[in-house]
Amino acid sequence: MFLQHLLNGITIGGSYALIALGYTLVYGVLKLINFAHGEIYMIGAYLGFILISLLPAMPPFLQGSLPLFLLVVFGIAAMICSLYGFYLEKICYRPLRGAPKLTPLISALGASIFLQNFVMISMGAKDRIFPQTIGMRAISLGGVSFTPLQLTIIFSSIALMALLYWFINRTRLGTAIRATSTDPFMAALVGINVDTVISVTFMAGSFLAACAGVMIGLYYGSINFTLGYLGGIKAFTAAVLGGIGNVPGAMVGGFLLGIIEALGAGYFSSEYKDVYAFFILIAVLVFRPAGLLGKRSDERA
Amino acid sequence: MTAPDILTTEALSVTFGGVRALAGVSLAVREREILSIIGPNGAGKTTLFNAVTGTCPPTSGRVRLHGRDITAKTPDEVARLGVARSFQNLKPFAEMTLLENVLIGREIHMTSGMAAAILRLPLFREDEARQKRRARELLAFVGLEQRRDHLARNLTYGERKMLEIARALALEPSVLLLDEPVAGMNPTETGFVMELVKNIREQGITVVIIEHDMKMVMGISDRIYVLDHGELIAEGLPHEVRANRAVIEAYLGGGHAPAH
Amino acid sequence: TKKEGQEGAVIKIGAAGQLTGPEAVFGSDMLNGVKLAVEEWNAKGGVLGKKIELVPGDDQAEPRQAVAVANKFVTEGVVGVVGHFNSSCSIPASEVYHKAGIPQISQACTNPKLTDQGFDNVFRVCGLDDQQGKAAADFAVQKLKVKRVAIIHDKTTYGQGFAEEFKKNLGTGVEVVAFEGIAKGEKDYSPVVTKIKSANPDLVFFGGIFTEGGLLIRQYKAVGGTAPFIGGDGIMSEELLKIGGPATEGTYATFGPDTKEIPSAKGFNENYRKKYGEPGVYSVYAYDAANIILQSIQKAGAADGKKITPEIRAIDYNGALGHIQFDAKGDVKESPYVVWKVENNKFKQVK
Amino acid sequence: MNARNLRHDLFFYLGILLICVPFLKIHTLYVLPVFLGAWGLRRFADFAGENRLMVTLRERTVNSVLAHRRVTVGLILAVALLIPLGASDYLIEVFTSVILYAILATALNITVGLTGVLVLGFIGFYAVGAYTTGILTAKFALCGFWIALPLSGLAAMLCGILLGIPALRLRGDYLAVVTLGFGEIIRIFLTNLNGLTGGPNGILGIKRPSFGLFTLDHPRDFYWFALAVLSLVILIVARLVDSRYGRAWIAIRENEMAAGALGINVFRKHLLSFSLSAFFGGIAGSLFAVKQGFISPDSFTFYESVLILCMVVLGGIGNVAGSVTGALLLIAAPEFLREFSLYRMLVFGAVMIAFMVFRPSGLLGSRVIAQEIKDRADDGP
Amino acid sequence: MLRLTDLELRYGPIRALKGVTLDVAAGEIVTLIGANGAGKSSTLKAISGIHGTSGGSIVFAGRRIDNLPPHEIVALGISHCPEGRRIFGDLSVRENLLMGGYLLAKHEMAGRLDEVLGLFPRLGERIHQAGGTLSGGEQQMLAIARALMCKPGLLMLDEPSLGLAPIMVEKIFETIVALKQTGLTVLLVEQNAGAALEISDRGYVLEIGQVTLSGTSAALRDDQRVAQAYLGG
Ligand SMILES: Nc1ncnc2c1ncn2[C@@H]1O[C@H](COP(=O)(O)OP(=O)(O)OP(=O)(O)O)[C@@H](O)[C@H]1O
Ligand SMILES: Nc1ncnc2c1ncn2[C@@H]1O[C@H](COP(=O)(O)OP(=O)(O)OP(=O)(O)O)[C@@H](O)[C@H]1O
Ligand SMILES: [Mg+2]
Ligand SMILES: [Mg+2]
Repeated sequence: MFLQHLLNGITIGGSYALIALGYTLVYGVLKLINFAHGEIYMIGAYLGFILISLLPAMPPFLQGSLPLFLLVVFGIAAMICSLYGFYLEKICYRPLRGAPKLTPLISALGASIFLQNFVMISMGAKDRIFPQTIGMRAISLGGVSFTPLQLTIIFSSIALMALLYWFINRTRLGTAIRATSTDPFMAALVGINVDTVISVTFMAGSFLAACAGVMIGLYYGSINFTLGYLGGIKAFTAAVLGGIGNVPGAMVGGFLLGIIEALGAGYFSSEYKDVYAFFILIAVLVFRPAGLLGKRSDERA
Repeated sequence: MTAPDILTTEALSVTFGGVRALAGVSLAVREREILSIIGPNGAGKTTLFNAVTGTCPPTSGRVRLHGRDITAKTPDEVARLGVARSFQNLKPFAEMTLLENVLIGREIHMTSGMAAAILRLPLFREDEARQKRRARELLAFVGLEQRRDHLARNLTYGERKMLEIARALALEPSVLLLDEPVAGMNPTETGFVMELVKNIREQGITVVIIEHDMKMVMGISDRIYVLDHGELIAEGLPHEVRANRAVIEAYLGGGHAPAH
Repeated sequence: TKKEGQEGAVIKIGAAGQLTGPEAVFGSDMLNGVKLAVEEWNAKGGVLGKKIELVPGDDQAEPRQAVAVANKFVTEGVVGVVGHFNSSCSIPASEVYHKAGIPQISQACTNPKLTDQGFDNVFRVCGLDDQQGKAAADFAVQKLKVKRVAIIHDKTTYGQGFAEEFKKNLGTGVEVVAFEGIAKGEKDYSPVVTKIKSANPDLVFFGGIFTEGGLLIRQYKAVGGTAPFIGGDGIMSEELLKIGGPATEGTYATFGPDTKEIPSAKGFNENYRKKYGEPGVYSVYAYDAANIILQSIQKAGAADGKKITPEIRAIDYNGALGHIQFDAKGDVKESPYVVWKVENNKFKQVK
Repeated sequence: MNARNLRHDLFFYLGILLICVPFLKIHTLYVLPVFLGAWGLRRFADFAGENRLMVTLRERTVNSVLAHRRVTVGLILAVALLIPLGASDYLIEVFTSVILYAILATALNITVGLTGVLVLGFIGFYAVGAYTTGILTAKFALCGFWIALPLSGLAAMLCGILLGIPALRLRGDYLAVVTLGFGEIIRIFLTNLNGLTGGPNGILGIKRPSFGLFTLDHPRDFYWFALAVLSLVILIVARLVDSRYGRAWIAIRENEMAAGALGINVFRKHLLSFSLSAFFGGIAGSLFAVKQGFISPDSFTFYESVLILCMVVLGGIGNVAGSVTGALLLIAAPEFLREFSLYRMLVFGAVMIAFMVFRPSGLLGSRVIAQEIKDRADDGP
Repeated sequence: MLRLTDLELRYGPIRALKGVTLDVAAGEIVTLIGANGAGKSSTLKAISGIHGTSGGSIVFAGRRIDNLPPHEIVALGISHCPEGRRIFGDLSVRENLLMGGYLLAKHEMAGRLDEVLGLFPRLGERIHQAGGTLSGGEQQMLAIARALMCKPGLLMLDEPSLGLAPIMVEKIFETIVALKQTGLTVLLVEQNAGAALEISDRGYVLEIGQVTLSGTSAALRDDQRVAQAYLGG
């Protein structure tokens, strides 16, 4: 049973981690909690739904190969969500650069309410159901049952994280993101277009969130417009658990949160599922005030 | 006869991760003197201030004020005991007026409580009026009385430094620690600060200064300590320090050789 | 706001529920049901020679909003209210209606507390949790002859109340191997289902609605669970089948009898479908509730809540749901709960 | 307003529409007016920011309000007192809600606005207050409202202290998440501690308070009572702000390290502000319980915390009058938007964004703005 | 090479520059001196596009550059090394330098890195250390090196000696002279007016947002008012 819980935890933890990365990336460059990020994730799930529903209308070569089709779905959903991220920043945050710290937070919340209701109005309040064609048959192995989809999700989330890690640490644009997050003023002075970097950051975060959205949609088979709220809070908690602004931290935090929840709910009472996560968070922060991997950025006197 | 020691450190050490920022520094500040601490960048001067004031608790060693151990005290306790400081990176309260900035320094001398504040008892009004009067005096002392109702964020760099000194003085400290008070100032302004520091000492306050400006250091210090790599490498009167080989090599360079 | 002169020209009835937010679907099902009734009456010339105006009220499933909506209805001169959906909204709102003397008929609020308050103006056309809980338990014990039952509920007034009634009525011969609450709105129930599976029950009871129900069933089967599920009116929806997919095959639900078999409901189903698509499970209840109010206005001969209430209490109504009469508390006299089962991806009444 | 701006904006909003396309159905085109409205607001903001007349007008207003503070306050109070005489019960209930939220916003403003601590689970204190009253007066009928009211405040305060002791050692966004967790934990406990809180069913039958024989049953009477509490809370907070306590809080917000070096016990002052705002939050909760007569966990969601925070920020951070204005806006506005039914929250969200873009420092601004205007008058152009 | 005409700049209601006119010719070192808050840093910020101007013009190499975004100005060959070093603390020395050459083409990068490290061998020794852990003097070196990475035609240094030990100050000034020898144009802002005027060709004195004096360094040093106000003599 333990292994089963662990596996469940890792699956859901992977999606927390992918969303948490978006929070962390944006926090890094703007020192801002992008509260509308959960909504992007939700929109990603909807886009996944819309695209997958189009399967019958697809050219035969796509219909024939499910993995290829899914890849296309992920790609398109992620791209459109990147655009959402791009516009979100442009509309809600860019005009507020340099405003008091809480101001963009409120416009973020406004955006979150807006997007949620927008999707509700246009897609309906009902749950949308993914066509259940993909990898749902449970496989049992030594008392642990899992679906091929579950494995795919775990591996692709890890792959996506690796991709991001490479992007952040090995590419020029990635280094520019890191530079901007330490000192945007200076970044501009060495010729980095800070606006571009910020946009790219939002797009990268949204890209990952969209992938998480499609995965979760496939995994649970049903989505609705409130998906972003819970997913957002959980992922945000994960980001803080790992140390907000810290990329590996978000990954660790996401997986950890998923596992804690799965074990807590499994071995104790599922009624208090969310409580475990927050208790662990408080406990971690009491001993490591900047999260698990966060650096204590003491102001130098 | 030399004055008695007011503030002493015994084998004070501070480590950050693996880095020893301060490695067993023992020094003594005498009552009513102007003491300077100099040393290369990263020598541990600011860290010394931080360790003394409890901002950054020392890894080992002791700090004593009037012979009393204050090593484990928090910054606010140290301040209440009479050690005030200014910061290397300016830290005025930007969204408060100058008068309010200084009044924060008067906080520890205020006597009225919460109930008095809510009910606006005479006790509260008198206390408030008394402290405001004192705060204005202090602003006048550093030459900022005219601007008392401006927000601190609108001050120039130099004015901010003055405000910080006034705010620290508001504590009525027995020891004042100044971290690079004239950095970024031109000679005229430096001269003004030097006079100010002398005046402060006249009022019976002991002053400890960290500074890279040799004109100021050599001009007003009674004594100088030199730190390098977290250790004391020299101590003495200005002319002695200026002639010290180790100090020249590590810190002063050719330009400040004793030839002057 | 309308001018005084126009007030008398129409008769206003309110329809309150969650029109926005996560379960807005219940709100719109209800609203459409009421709309249909109002349109039909208006087509026939209204009541007492006046047109009927439907005033929607969005309580967002939030008690504070529900009270605001109720007050707004009172101020606007609404004479009767269909709603609210959630017990946590209906209960505080009913106090406002009570003070103003406006009759309220809930189409879906199954919590006993609503009518236990002793307000004379509060009614419901649906069954109660205790009736439903008993129906489900009887079925499980007598027909399915289960020995080990796992119970899950969604920690809402409805879900938990239903689950507790079910448990109470199981009797001593049945062992409850698990009693778990889950968080609504969540998507991941794998910990609970893993736990339930290892408890090895013959039957899993779920008190809650289809959104979570579908996911639970699906995830339970995905971790290799085999026991069938049983739920109540909350899971009785086409949506359950879509969310749960093939995993829902064999799931039971307690609900009213098949409206398709009641001749009176046939017309409703056709008309509704024409206008708003497939009716939701509560559409017909809302439709009947509205009809009861309108008929009572007709009988009372005045659009005045105080006069309408006694008429509702005394009504002997034959509508889409069949025969309805209210008892002293305001509940329906006979509770016609029957059991349904999913067969070939459709709910079929178990004979 | 030049052509480049215009082109830029067009590109902007067309872009939004384009990415909406996957979701687009005919009726969602209603979104268009919202965008146009937002665009109009932005242009108006630019205009108002540059136009001399508008600028002077604004400065004049600010100055005269500042100069005649007492008169302004008196006027507002008079209007507030008279409202119930002319309004329908519905409106009175709406305004009573506004008052409760104004208390909450004023309380939250102490931590968020003055000490600069972002609290995302403030509703937790409100819930504790409401449930304390509910449990004491209705569930177990241990005492009357007048005893329960202060006890509710104290219970919330106790929670504040218990939470504050570990949490206030954290900073910034870490603290924010911990408070968010607190709000959620409270709600989960309320839902699950059936014996004490009635679980999801909540607590029913909480009586309205009475003065001797006189019960505050009528909405109007209760409104006045709530208004009195609000006035008292504002008076206390305003006086504290204008004393050594308020100064110390702001100093901590501005620079914790410097405040510490000046002898201020940062932790204690933080805890004081935190528990004080928890206390007032609890008081508001108690009022809420008796106003509704029924409480259940559904009333204490994260969304409510967010709503209160929005009030504080929208009104103007750190500004007591701002918090009240924010409450008025955010409770009353959606009430009037009810006509839009489905589009209500959509418009609400869009307005929130537009508002922030239009007026980043909140409706009444912070004191910084007023001060800047003054400075400019001092310096001359 | 660079010409400012009647440049104005404001921070909200505060007018920091009230019509500054100055020019810098190719290959010279020009110093700006002035009291605190006179507007020296603001002038540099206006040139590098960090802060928008509200009047006047900036012409560089024959082209109006006022109110261009900073990255375009860097691309034109103006490099600004701001007050307070501002090293990217989490990035290694190497990454700091690479960021300095952000706008260089890929193939140029390696070569330029070697050239700059040649000027500052000490940085080469610490190439993989995180920038934030360097000592103050080293950080200043790194800041200058980073500013040189983009092969600027004009280097603007804002108080490079601020808060540095005297021995470090000497080194920094030596470096600036060495850079001039390579043909670089330097616009220098310094409180340490004596030392700055010693190495520069010409200078301007700023007071409350306006140029009040200008001339060759020698002339300024001999000027009575300058000597009194800025040289402490
Ligand atoms: N919070 C901290 N974390 C890690 N290292 C630190 C911290 N504070 C100081 N250090 C390190 O300790 C050493 C001493 O620093 P300190 O600030 O005391 O130097 P300083 O003598 O004041 O130098 P300067 O003249 O440049 O101000 C430096 O190597 C510095 O990097
Ligand atoms: N970000 C800002 N916001 C508001 N005012 C500012 C800002 N930066 C500078 N100022 C003001 O503009 C004026 C000029 O500042 P500037 O930094 O250009 O002076 P400076 O000559 O570089 O002085 P210093 O020697 O102190 O560096 C000063 O009055 C300063 O207070
Ligand atoms: Mg230092
Ligand atoms: Mg400067």
